[in-house]
Amino acid sequence: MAEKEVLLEVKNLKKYFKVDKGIIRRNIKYVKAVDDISFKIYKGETLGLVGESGCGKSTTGRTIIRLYDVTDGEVIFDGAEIGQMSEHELKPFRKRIQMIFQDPYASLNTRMTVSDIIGEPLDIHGLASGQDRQMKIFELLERVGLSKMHASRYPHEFSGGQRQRIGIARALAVDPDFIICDEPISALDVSIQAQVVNMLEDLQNEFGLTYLFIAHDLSMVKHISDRIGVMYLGKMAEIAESNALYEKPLHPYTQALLSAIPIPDPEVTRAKQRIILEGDVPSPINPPSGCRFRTRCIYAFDKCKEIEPELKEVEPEHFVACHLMDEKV
Amino acid sequence: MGKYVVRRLISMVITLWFVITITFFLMHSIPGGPFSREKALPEKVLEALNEKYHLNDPLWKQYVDYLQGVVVLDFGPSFSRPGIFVWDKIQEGFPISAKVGGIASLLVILFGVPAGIISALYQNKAPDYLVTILATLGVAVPSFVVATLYIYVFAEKLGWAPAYGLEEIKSYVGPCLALAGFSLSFVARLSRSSLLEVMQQDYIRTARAKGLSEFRVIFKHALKNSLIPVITYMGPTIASILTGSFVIEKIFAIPGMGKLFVESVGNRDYTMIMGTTIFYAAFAIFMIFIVDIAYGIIDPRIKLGD
Amino acid sequence: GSKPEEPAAPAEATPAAEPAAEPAAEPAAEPTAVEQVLYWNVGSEPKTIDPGLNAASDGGHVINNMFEGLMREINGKLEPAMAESYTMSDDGLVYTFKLRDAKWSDGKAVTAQDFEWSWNRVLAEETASEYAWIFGEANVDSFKAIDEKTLEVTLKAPTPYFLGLTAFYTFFPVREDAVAKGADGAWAIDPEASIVNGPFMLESYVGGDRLVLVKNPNYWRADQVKLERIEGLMIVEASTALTAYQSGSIDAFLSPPTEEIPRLIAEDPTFYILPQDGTYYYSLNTEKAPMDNINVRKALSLAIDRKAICETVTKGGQVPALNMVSPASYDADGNLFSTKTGNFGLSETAQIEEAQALLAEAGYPNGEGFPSVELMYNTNEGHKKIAEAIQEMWKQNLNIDVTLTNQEWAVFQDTRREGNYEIARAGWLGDYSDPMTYLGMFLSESPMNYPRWKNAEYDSLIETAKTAPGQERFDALYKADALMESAYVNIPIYTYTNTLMIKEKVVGWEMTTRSNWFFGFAEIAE
Amino acid sequence: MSGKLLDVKELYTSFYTHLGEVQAIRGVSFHLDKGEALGIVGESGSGKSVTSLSVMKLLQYPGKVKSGQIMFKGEDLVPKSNKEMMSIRGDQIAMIFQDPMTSLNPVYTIGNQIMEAVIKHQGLSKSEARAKAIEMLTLVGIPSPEQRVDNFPHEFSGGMRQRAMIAIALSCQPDLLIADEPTTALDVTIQAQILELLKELKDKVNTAIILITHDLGVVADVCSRIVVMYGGLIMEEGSAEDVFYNPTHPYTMGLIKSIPRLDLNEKHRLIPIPGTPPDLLNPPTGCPFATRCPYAMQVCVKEAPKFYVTNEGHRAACWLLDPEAPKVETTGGVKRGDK
Amino acid sequence: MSNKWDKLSKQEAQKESIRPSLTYWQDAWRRLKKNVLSMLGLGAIFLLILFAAFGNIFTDWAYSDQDLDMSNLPPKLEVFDVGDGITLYVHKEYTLYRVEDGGKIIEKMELPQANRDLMKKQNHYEIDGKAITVDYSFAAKAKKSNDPNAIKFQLLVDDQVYTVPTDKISNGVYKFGTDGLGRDLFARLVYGARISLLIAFIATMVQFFIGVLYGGISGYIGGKADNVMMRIVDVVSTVPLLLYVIMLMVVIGPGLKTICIALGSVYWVRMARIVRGQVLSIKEQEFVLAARTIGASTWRIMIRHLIPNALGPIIVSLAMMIPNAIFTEAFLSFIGLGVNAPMASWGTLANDAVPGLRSYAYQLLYPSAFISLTVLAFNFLGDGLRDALDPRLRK
Ligand SMILES: Nc1ncnc2c1ncn2[C@@H]1O[C@H](COP(=O)(O)OP(=O)(O)OP(=O)(O)O)[C@@H](O)[C@H]1O
Ligand SMILES: Nc1ncnc2c1ncn2[C@@H]1O[C@H](COP(=O)(O)OP(=O)(O)OP(=O)(O)O)[C@@H](O)[C@H]1O
Ligand SMILES: [Mg+2]
Ligand SMILES: [Mg+2]
Repeated sequence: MAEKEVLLEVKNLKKYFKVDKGIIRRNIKYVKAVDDISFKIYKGETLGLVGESGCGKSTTGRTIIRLYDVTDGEVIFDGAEIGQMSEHELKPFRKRIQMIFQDPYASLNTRMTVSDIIGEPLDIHGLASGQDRQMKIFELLERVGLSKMHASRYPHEFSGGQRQRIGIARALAVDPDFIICDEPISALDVSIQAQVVNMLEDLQNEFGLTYLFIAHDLSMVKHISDRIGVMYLGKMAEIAESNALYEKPLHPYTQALLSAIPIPDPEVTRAKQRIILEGDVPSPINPPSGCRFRTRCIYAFDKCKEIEPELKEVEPEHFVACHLMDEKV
Repeated sequence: MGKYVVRRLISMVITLWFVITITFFLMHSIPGGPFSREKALPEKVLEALNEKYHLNDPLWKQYVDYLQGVVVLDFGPSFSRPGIFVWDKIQEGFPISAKVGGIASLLVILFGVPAGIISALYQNKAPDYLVTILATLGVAVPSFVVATLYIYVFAEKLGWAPAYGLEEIKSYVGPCLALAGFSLSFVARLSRSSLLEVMQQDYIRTARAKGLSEFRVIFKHALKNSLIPVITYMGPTIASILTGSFVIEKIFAIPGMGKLFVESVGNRDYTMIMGTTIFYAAFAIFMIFIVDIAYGIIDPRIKLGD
Repeated sequence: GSKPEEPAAPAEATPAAEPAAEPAAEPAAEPTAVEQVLYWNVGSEPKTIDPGLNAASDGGHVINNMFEGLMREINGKLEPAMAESYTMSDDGLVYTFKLRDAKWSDGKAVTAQDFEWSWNRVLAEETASEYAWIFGEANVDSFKAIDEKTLEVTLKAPTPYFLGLTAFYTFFPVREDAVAKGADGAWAIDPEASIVNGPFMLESYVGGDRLVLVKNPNYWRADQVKLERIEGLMIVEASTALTAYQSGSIDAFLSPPTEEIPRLIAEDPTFYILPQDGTYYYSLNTEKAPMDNINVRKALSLAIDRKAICETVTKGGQVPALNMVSPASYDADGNLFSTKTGNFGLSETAQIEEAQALLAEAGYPNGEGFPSVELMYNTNEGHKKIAEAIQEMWKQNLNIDVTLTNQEWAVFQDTRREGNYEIARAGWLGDYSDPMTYLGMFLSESPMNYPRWKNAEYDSLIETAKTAPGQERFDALYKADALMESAYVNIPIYTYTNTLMIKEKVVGWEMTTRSNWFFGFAEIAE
Repeated sequence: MSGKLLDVKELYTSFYTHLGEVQAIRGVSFHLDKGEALGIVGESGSGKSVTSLSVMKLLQYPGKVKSGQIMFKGEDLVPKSNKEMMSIRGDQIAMIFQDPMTSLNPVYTIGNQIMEAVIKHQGLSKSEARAKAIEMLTLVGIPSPEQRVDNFPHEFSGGMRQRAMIAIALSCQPDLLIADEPTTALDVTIQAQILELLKELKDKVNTAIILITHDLGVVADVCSRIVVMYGGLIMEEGSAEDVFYNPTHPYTMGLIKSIPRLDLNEKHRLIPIPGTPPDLLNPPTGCPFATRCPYAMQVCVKEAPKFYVTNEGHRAACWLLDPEAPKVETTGGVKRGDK
Repeated sequence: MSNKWDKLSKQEAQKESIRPSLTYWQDAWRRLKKNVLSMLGLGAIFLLILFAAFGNIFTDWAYSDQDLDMSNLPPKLEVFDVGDGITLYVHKEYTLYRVEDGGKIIEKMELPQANRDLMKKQNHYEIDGKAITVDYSFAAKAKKSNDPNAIKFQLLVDDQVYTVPTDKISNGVYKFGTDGLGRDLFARLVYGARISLLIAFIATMVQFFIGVLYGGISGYIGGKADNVMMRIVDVVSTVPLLLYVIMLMVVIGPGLKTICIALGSVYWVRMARIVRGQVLSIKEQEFVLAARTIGASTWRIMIRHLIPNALGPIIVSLAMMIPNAIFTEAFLSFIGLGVNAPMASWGTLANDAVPGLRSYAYQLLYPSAFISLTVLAFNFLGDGLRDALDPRLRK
């Protein structure tokens, strides 16, 4: 463990969006999409990030890659604080950090052919040209399960899953060190999911790539991740090694999450007992005081309302932000 | 947004100040003065006139004085028409120009946008070609030709419309058409092209999936998305249409404010040049501001702040 | 007294087209008396209609119908107007005007003091009247109101055209109290403030749109004034005015579009061409080579086909001009000045051989080696066409290349005055019917001496003419003219005309020799 | 065919691109009863979305239904005009589109976009419609819906947008709901909630559902019948149990094998189907899966297999099922009660 | 003969066809080529350029050659064949021309002052011993009756009266007729084409290279820079052009160069605004974010992502501003900034023809037709281009 090298460190990252209603009447509120989270990603590992939809996973990813300006906190990549860098200073890092977007279609320029899209990063970083470039594009296409003949087509001519793969190919084109995968496989069928995940793993084994893997499909997350972070409403609720997390989820939200995994077995899944979360889903504009999950937590007690729990290492490499942990101790 | 508005207002004032300054010095640096005459005025008369209009003061003083005047809406007396004040003249002319221009602007919007829609819906079919050809004529035949032809045909040959002035309702037809022609054509083509773009979008499919009528799909879902270029164009255009057109006012003998500027340049009527320029510039700058605000309203993704 | 001028009244003017004798096919107009309203196009909005401030013809038209001077030109003849009679001293230096019992439109009497005050106002520096210099031109030395009804004017030298000038707007009386109501002529366009002494008074004035005049009941000849109302429109565009005329919404206007003139001459009996006292010419800058060579100047002048220009280019009945003084001035013996002074070798058509010979003499045989010369005109379609035609004539007749440039009026005036040109277009309308109005321009120090031609003899001859009486004066003028014309520093091209259209039903209208409309005795017939 | 709500017969749909005809659907037939949930799974690009767009008649240029019938409530939708479709769309058939980001109009609020359909089809007033919109947002689990209803799409996260799409589709309680990957962007708790909602709709309002998804767990949960598609064709069709426990088509088997296993803790490789799917521009004459099929035979590339019924309501198009074909040992399917 | 139930080998399974991969631009060109109307437009533009470059071969005159006798002759002559091989044309100004050899020779007949009878409104001529009189006394009546078909003159040849033209023949000398100074309109149109097309080209370039980039950068960078940049645009667009132009004229002097400077300095403004508006809405789209993550420079994002997606309005503006530029040039020439007379452009030709509209409509028609043709060609080409550049096009 000790020799593990930290590639990315996020310290007290915050990203607030201004929501502003009315032209004259000023009524500024903030969506606290990411509200003070910290974590580390080691070189060559995969950190899975799961959580409720809208809890700020994509925002975390996008803030790390500096598509959004950091409201507060630090993003340290390979020793460099990239959170405050200008676009110009950032350029060398653009080759090293890549992102696969959640929305496959919107993130593709409809006026470019697939080979233009995938070729673009090659051109920008001067990685290949002429015949080389062409070969590299074909190679990338095949790597993500598309074929050469798709190269001259346009995004709108593809199915959702095929578009997703174009996005993956683009991210891989620059041979990055670190890829933020924002639900890279959710639009793919399982067999292609398997292909892509195998590919990601192969790349990792071969070149030591590091991934931040955002997904909802917990079985896939578990499969690919070394460690998993669970987010809830802009906060990190729990972070642990993946097996540990699945075997012994400590945070009540993680427990609910795991219980809801659908199983591809009609009888089992229909019979399964799920923890149904009660209560209103709180809004990131007005997050509840204290523990953010308390409004839906069956174990919630007074303290949860008043004090915000801190992320604590409860077991080795297993961090939880829950007052129950203190109680148990 | 509020902050943005305030910031914009300040920058508008600065812009206007730039316009005033540049115009002021440009105007003074070109040859010819307000009192150059075919038969040169006697020294003494010229002296008296210069004294009267403070043209003897150093330029910077004239400039400072002028700026002070502008702040309190005092644009001074006209140099070329003794006894007439610039601000009065603008106040007289603007409502007339604005009436014609207002109707013309309405024509542009009410006919230009629908023509664009028709054109887009029947893309590469007869109605589209018809609109394209009409729009081509609309821009290729300049307003003075339209106006002259209109007068010749409708006033002289058919006796249907009055040749000049704005006495009757009918008198508005010619000037408004001539004034609207170019912009109408432009808007028709502009809305066509952006509508075509929008009609491809997935959310149009969503709207159709809701079972909305084609009319609603177009007018509600497509139109608003396609409006950005149109309003971009319309903003400053409305300002220039409403402040009148020299050519059209001259041809139709309309006592609007369009004539003021061109005449005043010819006469080197300094105060009138400044007055009309400031008025137009302020108006145009304001319209552009409105356009920027409208962006945010039309497309909430556009954030002008930060 | 001065020589009465040759009448140029419309009654005797040659209508370009005689009304075709045709049976009146139209239904007779309504039996009731026709409305005595005249719709008249003033043209562009006058800068001012304050007689003392006005300096332009558009204002002149309006002023001539609203105000009246000591004399008025009627049917081309000067008639006493505000003056009932006048006497001139034998030396021709003192004029004594006896005023008649005329009233202002508010009923007050017109007095000699009104004249005195008005003239003093024009001369006062703070008034900054642009035409104040005309008092000097008229040699006015002093004037004073002897009593309510007597005005005495003393001249520096006998001035034959002085009396004519009393019918000119700068010499019109205005009322002190009216002027006080609106500085800088504002009073004149304010119906409340305006007080007039002419046949019509102001009912309303909308800048750029129209002014409405109504009959002035207090005018001393009100009984002769038939028109009740004049709607004066301000249509600038000639073709719009023509349409308005053809469609019957206006009754009279000046200057229909040039392109339409041949057609109008043939088709429209209500189209008139009237002579105008003015010359269109080109100035040659004698300070610039090769225009400093008299042979070049003469060659250029000779090579122009003036007739072709008048017939094909300007089309408005203009008359080829062979010298600078327009054929509107007469000498003391009643001879037309321009005829008597001669043509100085010029003719209506081009004299090509002679011109080529002169050019060769100047060192440019067949145009060879002739430097590139620039012909400059002020921005205007008409000037452009003439320049293009002349450019081509020079090219064809002399084989020389001239480039054309145009400048905006305000710029052009400076350029021309400063002599930054080689050949420049110019034009001059006489302010009064006397050669002096033309010849005065070419004094060495005159700002209007665009050719920058300096001749001491000429200057002294003009000085002589300014003081000498009668024929002696004209002798000097003839000599001076000959000096100037035979130096060929200007190329006279044509004499201006007025083209106008006025409905047949309007009778009794007049156009003065200064080209101002007068509707005082007009009426709507039918 | 009284009970059938939707009966798609021999549907052919193509895209006429400059490169040629992309034969996206090549003779697809399936049916759906009232209140039934049909799952469509299959290869990405196999024509699932195109099938559903064909049913909605919302194919975009250059796509066209070449032949076939789409019987909805006994009427063929194919020849229907756009106008006639208007009263069916949104009201009787609703669709949740796959791409929530671009499928919402960026310039209108979420609320506005939900309200529109209910105003049109249910004749609600503006304020009623707004209440309904808020209700729908609550139903799909959007926090503080009263405020969120006035948000614009770009202010929603991916999953929230998808839920907004679901809200739009469900707002009119259609007879048939086509849900094209409705839960891909949702976390499992919300997904569970949505699936509950769909089931409820099916059971209580008798809405028939076509659920297109890659998540076999989801299909297993909601659908009673499953259609497996590949290369523009239906490969296998049967009850959920049949397909999961006794898949008869090699593609279905491969699919099930690719699912990652939650029960294994040590790192293991997933087992994808090797190879790439066929080019639909010139689709193979034989079985489209032949090139990737571990059991492919000569006949597979030459002739397209017909359907073989193995079981009541369970059919598959594979030569292996031909009585003449050599029997091979196939492995696949979920072991009953695995976990 | 292998058994159909035999297992398929790996090689047999793998067979693929590789299609040549077209780039976006190649692909766009391919689509454009299929669009008949835009190809017609392109062809027309090409022809117009040829016309400008080589049109003067078809005329014997230069743009400046005058023949005052031949002024205002229309391209179609309504002639009277009065026998004895004499064909006559009566000008709108009621002067007489003899036309021979099917319109190939036109000669103005002498009309001494003495032969003009202004009172009777008759002009008397003698040709080959024939007494010919043009009697235009009907003109006034025709005018009054307001009947467009009323005869305006009669031709009296010896004792015969001709009222209606016997033939309508093409003007064989001046194909497009002549202007008021008797200059060949065709020649003037050819030379005019050079200027006007050049102006159209410059305006287009200025709009494209300055307007599009300026607007694009302003919109993309946004914030303060946008505010400053757009305020500059406001200033440029509201400081009166007329003053600026007069200034230029004094400082640089007239000429084509000055016109180019004048156009260049203001012509991009509208385009900048339109592009900025488009960019503001495009830049928030996800594919732009995606481009940023791969490290695309601002420049690249502009060129490859933003501008292609804003092309619709850009193309429309480019095409629609062409006539505007042509007439702006005419205006600038009129006030003395542009080409010196007698050189003409289409715009000045049209301008000059407007006052004579009633009598000599053809003088306006030709330049207007050329301008319209140019705009139409650019519009159709533009439409095709727009479609071609949008891969999602529908029909
Ligand atoms: N506009 C189009 N032009 C050409 N081909 C198209 C077009 N739209 C879809 N296709 C093709 O049709 C086929 C079927 O696409 P479809 O969207 O139905 O796939 P899908 O089964 O929904 O896949 P996914 O699960 O990835 O969404 C794909 O191969 C795709 O490439
Ligand atoms: N541009 C924006 N303006 C305002 N609010 C935003 C913006 N982008 C995201 N949000 C808000 O921030 C929160 C987090 O969004 P984010 O996209 O990070 O969620 P997510 O975890 O990725 O969810 P999902 O799994 O559904 O994609 C949401 O409440 C969302 O509404
Ligand atoms: Mg997300
Ligand atoms: Mg799909």
